[in-house]
Amino acid sequence: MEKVCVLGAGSTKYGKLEDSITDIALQASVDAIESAGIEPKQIQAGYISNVFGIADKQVHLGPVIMSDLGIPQVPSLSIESACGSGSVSFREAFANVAAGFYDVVLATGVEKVTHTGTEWTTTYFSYCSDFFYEGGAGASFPGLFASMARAYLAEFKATEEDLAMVAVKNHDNGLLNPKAHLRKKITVDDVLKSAVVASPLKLYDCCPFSDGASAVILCSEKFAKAHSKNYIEVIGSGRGGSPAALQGRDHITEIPSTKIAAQAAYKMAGLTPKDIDFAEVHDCFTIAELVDSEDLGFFEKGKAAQAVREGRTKLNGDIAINPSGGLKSKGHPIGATGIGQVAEVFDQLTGKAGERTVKDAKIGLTHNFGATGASCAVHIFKSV
Amino acid sequence: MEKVCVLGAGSTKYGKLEDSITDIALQASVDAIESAGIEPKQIQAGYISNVFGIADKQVHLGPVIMSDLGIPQVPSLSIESACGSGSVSFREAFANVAAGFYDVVLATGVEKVTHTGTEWTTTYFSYCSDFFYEGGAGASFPGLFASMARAYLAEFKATEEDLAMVAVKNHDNGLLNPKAHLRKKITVDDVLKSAVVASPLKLYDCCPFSDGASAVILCSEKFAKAHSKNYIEVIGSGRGGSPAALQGRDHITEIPSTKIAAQAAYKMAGLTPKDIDFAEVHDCFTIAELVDSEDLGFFEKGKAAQAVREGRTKLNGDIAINPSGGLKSKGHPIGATGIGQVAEVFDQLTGKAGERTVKDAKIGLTHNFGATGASCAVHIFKSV
Amino acid sequence: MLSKEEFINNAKAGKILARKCTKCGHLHLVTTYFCQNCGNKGFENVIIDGKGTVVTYTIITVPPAGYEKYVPYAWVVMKVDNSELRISGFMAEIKSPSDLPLGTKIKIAGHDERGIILEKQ
Amino acid sequence: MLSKEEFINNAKAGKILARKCTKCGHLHLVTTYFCQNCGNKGFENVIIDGKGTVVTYTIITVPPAGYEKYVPYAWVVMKVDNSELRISGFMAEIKSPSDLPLGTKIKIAGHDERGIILEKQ
Ligand SMILES: [Zn+2]
Ligand SMILES: [Zn+2]
Repeated sequence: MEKVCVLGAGSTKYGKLEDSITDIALQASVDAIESAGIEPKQIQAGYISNVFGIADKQVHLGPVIMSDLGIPQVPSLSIESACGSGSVSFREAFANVAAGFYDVVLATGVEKVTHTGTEWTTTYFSYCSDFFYEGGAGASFPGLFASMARAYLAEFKATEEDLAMVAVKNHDNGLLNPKAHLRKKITVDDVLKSAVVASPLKLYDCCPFSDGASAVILCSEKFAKAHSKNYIEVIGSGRGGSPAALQGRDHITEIPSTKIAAQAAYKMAGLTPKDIDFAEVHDCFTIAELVDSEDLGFFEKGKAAQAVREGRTKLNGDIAINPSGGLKSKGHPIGATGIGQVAEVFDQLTGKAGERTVKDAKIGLTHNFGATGASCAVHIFKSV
Repeated sequence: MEKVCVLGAGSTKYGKLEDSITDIALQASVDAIESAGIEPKQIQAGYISNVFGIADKQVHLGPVIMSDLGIPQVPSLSIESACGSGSVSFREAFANVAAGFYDVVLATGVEKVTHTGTEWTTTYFSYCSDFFYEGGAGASFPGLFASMARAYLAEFKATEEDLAMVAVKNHDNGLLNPKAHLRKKITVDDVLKSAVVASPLKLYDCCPFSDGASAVILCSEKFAKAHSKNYIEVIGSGRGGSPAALQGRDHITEIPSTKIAAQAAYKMAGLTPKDIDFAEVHDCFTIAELVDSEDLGFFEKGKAAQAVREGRTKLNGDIAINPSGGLKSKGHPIGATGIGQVAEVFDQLTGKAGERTVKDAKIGLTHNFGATGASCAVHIFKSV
Repeated sequence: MLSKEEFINNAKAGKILARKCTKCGHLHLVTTYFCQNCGNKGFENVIIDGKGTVVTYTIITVPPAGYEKYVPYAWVVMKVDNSELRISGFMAEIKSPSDLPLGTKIKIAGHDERGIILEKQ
Repeated sequence: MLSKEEFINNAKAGKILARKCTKCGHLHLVTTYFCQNCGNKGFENVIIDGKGTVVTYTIITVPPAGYEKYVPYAWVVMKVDNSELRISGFMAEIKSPSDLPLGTKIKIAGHDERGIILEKQ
């Protein structure tokens, strides 16, 4: 088993973008290639993560991207795991390099949906749920997470203010991220007064629908060492699953796939949650960040809200959570998100995170799931 | 690197199916699990291939399938490479078992589109082309292959009758396959007199739009040996790419990705085209089978039509091509096709192919590509 | 394999068509093919009363396509009485959280283009 | 990066906006980011005459959505004169193969909702 490294990373701005899905995927890919200081011809495979290519009339994205990078002969594929597509694609790229099938691969995530409007996105995204029981009974994604939120608030005596504080913290971080979608300081009051989308979740509890692309170059440690000093190591990788429908879960306030994926990643890395300096976690809704940070072992069950209140997850806290601004402020182009998280860890651990740098960070974790966490992948990275 | 085996296979009938996309995926998966004689709990990962889950309102298929198999905790993902999704998904499953990440995995391919009608499928399928240049200028998939056909007929002095003979041969084979979509004997005259879809291709030159699912169980050789005598070995695996748009290719009558994938698969297997006893190749249109069988090295460039005329690709010929009936007669549920090819090879090499058995076959090859061959995977299998 | 159609017909009559593992007795919804508890493939059909209590829910104000005319409505997860089974569905006419405290007794009242229809007992 | 818009504007004027590798001179369409021949990232824009000959084509009778009213029409691959570049597009009013022998001289005549429009010279 080869050690695997991340050698470069790039992202478009996240937000409402004018360019086509292929153009933004290419922009991020070119950035990653240049960040890694390699030539396209060194790339041996392309892993594309995307969910709704149909929205911009381009599926089978890989060959178009590879062709436009001047390397049409290089094999590629697309991976979908709903909002967790990026991390699962990264995992496949990782597995192939670890196995020695390839030395250098490109992993590009992309989504372009904002031009379709809120009804289209709400409707098509609901196809990512267990549609027979959930989307097909009127459940939107905000609605599914709102159901988790109501159960969580009741079980752990947390409040809507606690949820709001997650949004405020992530907006504070996003303000320091030039590529973030929602760069705007907000207050707890702003969140509480925003329009209800699916009670108890309000507009500012929800991440935006975003367009955007992120890309990273993965390579064997051998290649990285011979090539650059500017890389990070993948030291842990884990995946897991949950019952697809919320009704199938014994505890609606935790996500089994996160626990399974995290356990595997910690085991591989030989680390515990205490060793993690910062984490990019899947905060598609404020409630998700609370649940995630407990499932990942950063806080005891039911204690995440208190940790947020105490500022422990801020940029300068015990464990910075979502220094990038997270899905909430940085944005959530669903096929790109998991790759964008890795790009953030790369920037953090190679001194490129600017004002939002987590001080003295050596170990970063990414956590990205699909739908209500029916699929999940967790990765752990170390600076060199 | 572990040796990888296929331990079981299952398929629904291909055709117009009433059940939902998840139901047919589950039916094939259950068949494969029972064919392998394993329990679901032994499965460590699920690889799902699918393109247009949106057509039946279910994307993020993996967790629904895993949940309904009673193993919601098992990680899964979906892979898309247009019509080549199945073989690329098989390749990822193979790579992960070969690397030792998993001992036993399920690879299920599925598509459910016929209820949407011809306009929907023609339109959405065109998103698999390089849409800016092809689909966006009115090119349908029959049209793209028709363009290859016109160039081929002109360059190699082949005729529309030659194309028709491919359809006739594959219908003869499909008649012996209880799961085939179009089980109907046809004549060269039937093909020539069928309605023109995109000249020079006529309706009977085209595979049907099909619903269907196929599934296989992959495992390490160690697991296979301890478990059963009824398995086949994966001895070659290769992938490749081509310029996404036809205009980008120097020779429009060959498909670069097939050549690259085949070369890699032959090299890994230590075999040459002469060693292959039968092949399931990607005959989405009659012209494709001619081009494929040259690109795979079975015949010299421009000589495939003659080989078909001489009956060399029939069930009892030098090299049986598409004993299952191929995409043309067996049908083409695009996400399932590549897995269905592997299921056919499994049946052939384990004595389950009934009347369509290729006599004394020991080595089978599968060839499956996406769109006009912008992506391709080739696998080679050996009986034990 | 039981069809979803039979499940839907039962829902229309206020019942849940479930599958009970012949080996360990674990109850599953009709969409299950192997027992999640023991891996067994044998099930017997059991029809249980579609009554239970609210586990959690949301009130949706930004709906997916087709649900505009029902806004605001609730999507509810119900724990089925005398079993570990939970089932979710659509509930009309819920405007505020005070309309539906957690634990409220509810029941399956039908199945239509909105999916499983739940209402208060 | 040049936009597709400029490419489209050139097509409307019968021209092809292409990218010539500053290192090896290889010509690419505007959607290319690295030279396919040598891997170089530097390109200079060149505007070439949209004239050429038919490499191959099809006449479509079962069209994708939006093209019903144009049936039958041709989709054509053109080799651009004095270059190795090929480009494909839509051609109206082609009813039978006898209307368009391979090698026919054609040209870019515009760009609209049908994509690049080709016609006979
Ligand atoms: Zn049981
Ligand atoms: Zn060059």
